[in-house]
Amino acid sequence: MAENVLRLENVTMQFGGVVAVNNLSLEVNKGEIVALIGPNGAGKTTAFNCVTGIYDPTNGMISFDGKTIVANHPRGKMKKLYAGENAKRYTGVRTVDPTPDQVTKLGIARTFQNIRLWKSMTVFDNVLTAKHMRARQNVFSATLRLTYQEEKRMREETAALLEEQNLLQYASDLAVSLPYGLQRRLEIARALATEPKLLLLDEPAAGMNPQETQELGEFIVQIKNKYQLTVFMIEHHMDLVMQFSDRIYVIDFGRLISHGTPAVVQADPKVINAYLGVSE
Amino acid sequence: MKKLAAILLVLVLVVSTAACSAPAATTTDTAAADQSASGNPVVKVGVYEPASGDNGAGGKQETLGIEYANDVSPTVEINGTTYDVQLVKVDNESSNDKAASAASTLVSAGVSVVLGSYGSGVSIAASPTFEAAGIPCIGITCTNPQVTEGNTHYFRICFLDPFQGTVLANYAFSTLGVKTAYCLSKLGDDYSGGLVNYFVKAFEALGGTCVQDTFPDGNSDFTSYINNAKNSGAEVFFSPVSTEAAQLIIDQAESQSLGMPILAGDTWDSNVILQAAKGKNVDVTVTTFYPEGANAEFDSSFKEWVNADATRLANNGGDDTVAAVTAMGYDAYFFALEAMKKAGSIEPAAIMEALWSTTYTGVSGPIALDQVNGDAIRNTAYVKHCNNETGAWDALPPVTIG
Amino acid sequence: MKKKNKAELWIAFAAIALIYVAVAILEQTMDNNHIIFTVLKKGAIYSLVAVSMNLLNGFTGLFSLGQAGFMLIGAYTYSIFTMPTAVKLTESVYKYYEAAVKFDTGIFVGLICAGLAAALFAALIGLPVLRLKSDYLAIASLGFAEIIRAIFQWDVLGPVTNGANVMRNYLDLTDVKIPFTDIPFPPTLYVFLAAGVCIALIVLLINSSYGRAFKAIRDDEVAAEAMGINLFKHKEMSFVISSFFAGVSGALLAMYQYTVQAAQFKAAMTYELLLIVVIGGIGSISGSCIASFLYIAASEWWLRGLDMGKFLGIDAPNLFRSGFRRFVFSIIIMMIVLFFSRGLMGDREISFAGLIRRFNRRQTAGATKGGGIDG
Amino acid sequence: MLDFLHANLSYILSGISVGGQYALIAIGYTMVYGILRLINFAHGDVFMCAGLMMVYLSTTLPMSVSIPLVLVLTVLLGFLIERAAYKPLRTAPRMSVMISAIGVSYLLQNAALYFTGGLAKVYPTIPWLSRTVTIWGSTTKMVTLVTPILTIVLVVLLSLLIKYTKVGMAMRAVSKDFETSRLMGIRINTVISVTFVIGSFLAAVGSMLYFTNYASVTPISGGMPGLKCFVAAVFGGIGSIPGAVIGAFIIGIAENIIKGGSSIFGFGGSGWTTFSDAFTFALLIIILVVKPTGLFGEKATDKA
Repeated sequence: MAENVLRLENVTMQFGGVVAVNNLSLEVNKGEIVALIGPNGAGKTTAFNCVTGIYDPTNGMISFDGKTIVANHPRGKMKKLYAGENAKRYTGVRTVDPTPDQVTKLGIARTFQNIRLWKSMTVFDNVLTAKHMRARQNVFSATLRLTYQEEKRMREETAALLEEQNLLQYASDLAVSLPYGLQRRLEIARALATEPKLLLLDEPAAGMNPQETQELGEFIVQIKNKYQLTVFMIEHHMDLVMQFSDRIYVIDFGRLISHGTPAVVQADPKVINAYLGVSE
Repeated sequence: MKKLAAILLVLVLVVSTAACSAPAATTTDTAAADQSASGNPVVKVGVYEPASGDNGAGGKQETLGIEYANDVSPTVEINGTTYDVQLVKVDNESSNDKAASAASTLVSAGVSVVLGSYGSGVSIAASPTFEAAGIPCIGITCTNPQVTEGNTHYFRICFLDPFQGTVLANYAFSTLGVKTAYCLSKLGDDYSGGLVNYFVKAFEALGGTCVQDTFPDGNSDFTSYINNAKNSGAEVFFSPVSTEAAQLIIDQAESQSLGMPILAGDTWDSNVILQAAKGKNVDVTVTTFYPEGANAEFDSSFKEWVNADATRLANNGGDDTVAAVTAMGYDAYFFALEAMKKAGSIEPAAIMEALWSTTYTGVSGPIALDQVNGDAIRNTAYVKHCNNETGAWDALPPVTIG
Repeated sequence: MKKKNKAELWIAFAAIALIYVAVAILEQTMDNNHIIFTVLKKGAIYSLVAVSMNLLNGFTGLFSLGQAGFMLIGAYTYSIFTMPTAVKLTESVYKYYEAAVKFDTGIFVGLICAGLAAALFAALIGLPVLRLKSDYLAIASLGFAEIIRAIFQWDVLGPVTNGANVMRNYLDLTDVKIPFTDIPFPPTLYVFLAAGVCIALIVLLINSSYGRAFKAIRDDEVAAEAMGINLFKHKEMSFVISSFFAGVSGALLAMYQYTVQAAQFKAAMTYELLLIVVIGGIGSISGSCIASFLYIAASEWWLRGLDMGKFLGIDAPNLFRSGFRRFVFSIIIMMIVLFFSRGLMGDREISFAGLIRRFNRRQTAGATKGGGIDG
Repeated sequence: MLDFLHANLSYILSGISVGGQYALIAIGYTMVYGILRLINFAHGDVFMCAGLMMVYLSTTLPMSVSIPLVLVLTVLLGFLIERAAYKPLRTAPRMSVMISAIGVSYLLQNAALYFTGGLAKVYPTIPWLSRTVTIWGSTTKMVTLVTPILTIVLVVLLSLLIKYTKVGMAMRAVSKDFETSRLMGIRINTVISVTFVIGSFLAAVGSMLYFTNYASVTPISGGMPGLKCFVAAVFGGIGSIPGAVIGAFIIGIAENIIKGGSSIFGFGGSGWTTFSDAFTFALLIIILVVKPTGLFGEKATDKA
C-alpha cells in the first residue's frame, strides 16, 4: 500500500444542529491527484476547512505525513448536541487544534473557491509575502536589513516562480487587475511559494471554459511532478476530474457515498442518484 | 448634490487659502514694540486666562479687571516715553495640556510681561514655557505655592494656599466649632488638591479629623459624594473646586439635603455661586481677596463700566457684582505698569529684575513681594457668607494671621 | 525598474536631508520664540504618533484607539526616569508623596525606556484585546487607554506617578546637549532627528517582509493565515511596535511641553490623531507626516486669529471670539472626511516621479504606485 | 442586608436614576449599531445639544412649549446628522463612517463651545420633576423616581413598535441582513432615518431627566455619558434593546456604588473614585473577552 500523506478518520463537523460533514474518512497517497466531488452544499469546502485548521472538527482525527495534526471529540455544549457517529471513539485522544498557519507550516497549502488574493498588493508581492513564513529572519534583522541576503533570496525565488507561471510580465501590476484565469494561476503560485508537500485546490477551474480547464489540468500535473506534490482538489468540472485525477471521493450531505478510480465512480449508481436525484 | 459638493469645495479652498495668508498678518504683529494708531510705541501685556472650560467664568471676570484697568490707563510712561499698552489675550481653556501652546502663542506675540492665570494648574503647566522665553509672569489669583516656588520669573500678588487653608481650618474649627470635615477636590487639579491638603494639615493640627474624596474630570453626578459626606459623620463640607462643579454641588446638596455648611476658597467668590445658591437651602461660606464695598469708588466706577457694554456684562456673569478676582486683575495690571516704570524698559529681563522690588497700593490693599519666591506679603483674608434670600454676599469679619 | 527605484530613493534622501538642513538653518537664524518652531516641534512629534497609528490602523488593519494611553505611559516613564533625583527628594514636584523612584537617567535612556514601557503594556493588553474584531477592538482599546489613565492618577501609586498631579522639572528640550560638550543642542532639530529616526525605522519595517505580512493581514486575514502568517503573532508585533513609538512620542511630547499630566491623554486626543491619519490618508506615511504639520500649523498658528478677535486683518471681536477657531477647524475636517475620504495621499506615498507625472499631466497606468519614500 | 440597603439606599437610588437615563441614550447606540454596524460617536453630543437647546429655549418660551420643541429639534438634529454625514458614506468602508461620526462629534462639541462661550449653562428647572421627595429616609429629586418608570414605559412602547409595526419589522430585517433587505425592496434609507429619529427622541428625553438631576450643561457633557452608554449597549449585547437597558442600569448602579466605595465598604479612601469611570471600561473588556456578544447578544455568523 502506498504511503498516505493525508488521512481523515471519522471526521464530523457539526454547526449547532446541522451536521455539515458526517463521519468522513479518506486517504490521499503520496504523488496522487485526488478529487473530492459532490453536489452543491455537500460539505466539500467544510472538509477542506477542517484540514486547513479554519474549522475545528467536532469529532475525528486528521493526520498528515503520519503525524496527527487535528484531533477532537465532542466537548462542552456539543456533548449533548452531537448528532454524528463515533462519539466515544476519540475521547481518550489528546485534542489537537492547529491554527491555519500552523497547518501551512507543516506543508499543506491551499487555494480558495472565491479567489482571495491580497487586493492592494502587486502580483510580485502576493507571491513574495507567501514566502514570509519560511524566511530565516526576525523583525529586528528584517527591519534593520541585517538579513538582506534572505530578502534577496526570497525575491529571486519569487521571480523564478513567476517566470515559470508566465506571470513575470505582470509582476508590478496589482493582483486584482489580472484577468480571472491568471488570478487563479497566481493563487496557485502563491500557494506554491509556501513550499508545500500537499496542495489543496478548492474548485480551481471554476468559471473557466473547456480549453482553459484542459490547460489547467495539464498545469496541475506539471507542477505536481516538478515539485513532487500531492494534490487534493474539489472540483465540479467532470472533464477535469475524470481526466486528471487518480482517485475520486464522492460525498453527499456530508457523507462519503462512493470512492475509487474515475471509472468506478462514474459507474456507481449512488453517485448518479446523488447528482440527478433519486428516481424511485 | 454634486453642485452642493462643488460649492463646499470652493468654500474649503477659500478658507484654506485664507488660512495660508494669515501668517503674514500675525508676523507683522510680532515685533516687540511697533507703532500703534496713536503713533506711540506699543508695549504688549499678555493676558493668560481661561475663557472656557471649568474656570472660564472666573477667568473672564479676572480678564475684565485687567481690561477695565487698561481702559482706565491705556498708556504708560517709561523713562519719558509714552507707550500704548496693548493687551494680548489668549484662552488657556482651563486645561493643563492647552497651557503650553497657549503660552507659546503669547511668547511668539512678543509680550513683555504676562498676567494670570486664574487657576493654579494652568499657571504651573505654562510656567516653564515662559521661563524658557525669559518672560516674567504675575500670578493674580493662583494660590498654589508651586506656581512661584523654585523659580525667578513667576510672581504673585495674592495670598497662598497654606495661608488660606489655615484661615479656613480655623474658621471651621473655631467659629463653626466642628470636629470632622469632609474635603472634596478634583482629581489632578493643583488648586483644589493643594488647598484641601493645606486645610487638612491645619485642621488636623487643631485636633479635627478629615475625610478626603476626589472626583474625576467631567464628573457631573455629585450625589454620591454628598451621600459620602453625610455618611462619614462630617459636620462641614469643604470643596474648594471650580465654579462649574460648584453649581452642581450646590444644586445637588439641596436635593440630597446635605444638612451641613459648605466651605470653600476664593474660586467660589463668584456671582455664579450666588445665582446657584439663591433661594436654596444651603449654607455657603468662602474666603477671598477683596470684599465688595471695600473700595466704594472702584466698585461704582467698575459697575458703570460693566453696565455700559452687554458683552462685558455677560462676561461678568450677567450682573454687576464686583468679584474679588476682578479687583485683583485690576491691581495686577497696575502692578505690572509699576514694574515697567521701575525697570525703565519694556524688556522682559529688565521687568523681571524690577518686579522683585516693585511696590504698589491697589484696591485690594498694599502689594509688596517677598524676596524668596516673589509672593505677595499678605496676611488678611476676607470671609463672606452667601445670603440665600438676596443672592448677595454678607461680609464676615476678615481674618488676619501673623 | 530597479534602477528607477534607486534613483527615487536617492531623491527622497536628498529631499529629507534638505528639510533637515533647512530646519537647522532656520533655527540658527530666526527668533526662537517664533510660533513656527512650536509648529515644527509639535508637528514632528505628532507625525511620529500619526505614523505609529498608521502602522496599526493603516497597514495592519487593526482599528485601535489606544494611542493616547500609550503616549501617556511613555510620557510618564520618561518624566519619572529623567527627573533628577535631587528634584524628586525635595518637595517641589512630589508635594504630597515621597518619591519612590530614587534614581535618574539621561535623555536617551529615558526615551528608550518610555518606548519599552509602552510596548510592555501593549504586549499585555494585546493578549485579550487583539482577539477581538474591528469595532470591538476599537472600543476595547479605547477602554484600556481610559483604564491606564485612571491607574496613573491613582493616589496609591502617588510615590511613583505623583498621583494625578503635574509632573515637571524633568529633562526637557532645553537640557539636550551636543554629545561630550555642554553646548545646548538646537531643540527643533533634536525633535526632528528623534522623530525622523523613529519614522525611518517604521518605514523600513513596513517595506520589509514583516511589513508585507501586516498588509496581507489587512487585505485578507483568512488568506494571510492560510499562507502561513501567524495572525496573532503579527498583530501583537504590530501593536507592540506601534505602541513603542507612541511611547517615544509621548516622551518627546513631555520634553516639548515641560510639564505633563495624565488628564491630558483623553480619548479626545486619540480622536485628534485619528483625524490626522485620515486627513493624510490611511496607509500613507508621507500623508500622515504632511497632515500632522498642516493640522498643527492650522490649529496653533494660522487659525489662531479666529480666537483672538482678528483674522486676515478683519477685526470682529464678537465673531472671532474664543472657540471660533475650533468651530471653523471642525467644519474643515468634516468636509475632508466627507468629500476627500481618501485623504491627501490616499494610500500612496509622495514620490518625485509621481509629482513629475502629475505635473506633466501624463497619467500612466503605473502612476498610482510610486515607489519613493519620504519622511 | 436590609440595614445595609437602607443605609446605602441613596447610592442605589442615584444609580437607578442615572441608569435609567443612560438606558435611554444606550438604546440609540444599540439601534444604530444593529442596523448600520456603526458606533455613532456623535450620539452623546446630540444628547448634550438637546440639553443646550432647552437652556436657550426656556429663556424665552414657557416650559410647556419648550419641552416638545426640544424633542422635535433634537429629532431633527439626529435626522440631519444621518443625512449629511452618514448617508453619503453608505458604500464607503465602515471605518470611514466611524471617522465621520467622530468628526460630527468634534463639530457638535466645538459648535457648542463657541456658542456657549465655553461656560457651563445652568439647566432650567422643570417644575414637577425637580421637587424634592423623601423615600425611606433618603432625600432625592422626583426625577429619580420618574426616570426608571418612564424608561420602562418607553422601552415597552419601543418593543411593541419594533415587534408589530411595519417599520419595526423592516428594522429587524435590516439589522439581520442589510443587503438582502435592500434586495427585498425594504426602503433602507427610511428605516435608517426612523432609527435615528427614535434614538434622538430618546436621547432628548434622557437629557431632560439627566440635566434635571445634574443641572449644568457644558460642551463636553455628552462625552463621558455617551461613551458609558455605548459600553452599556455592548455589555447588554449590541443590537438588543433589553440588553442595552439592563446594561445601562448595571453601569449606573455600579458607578454610584464605586463612588461611595469608601463609605459603603469602609476602606480604600479616595482611591475608589479614581476608578469610577475606568470601572465601566474594565467591565467592557471583561465582557468582551468572556462573552464578546454581550449578555443578550446574538452570535454573529462569520463566513470564512
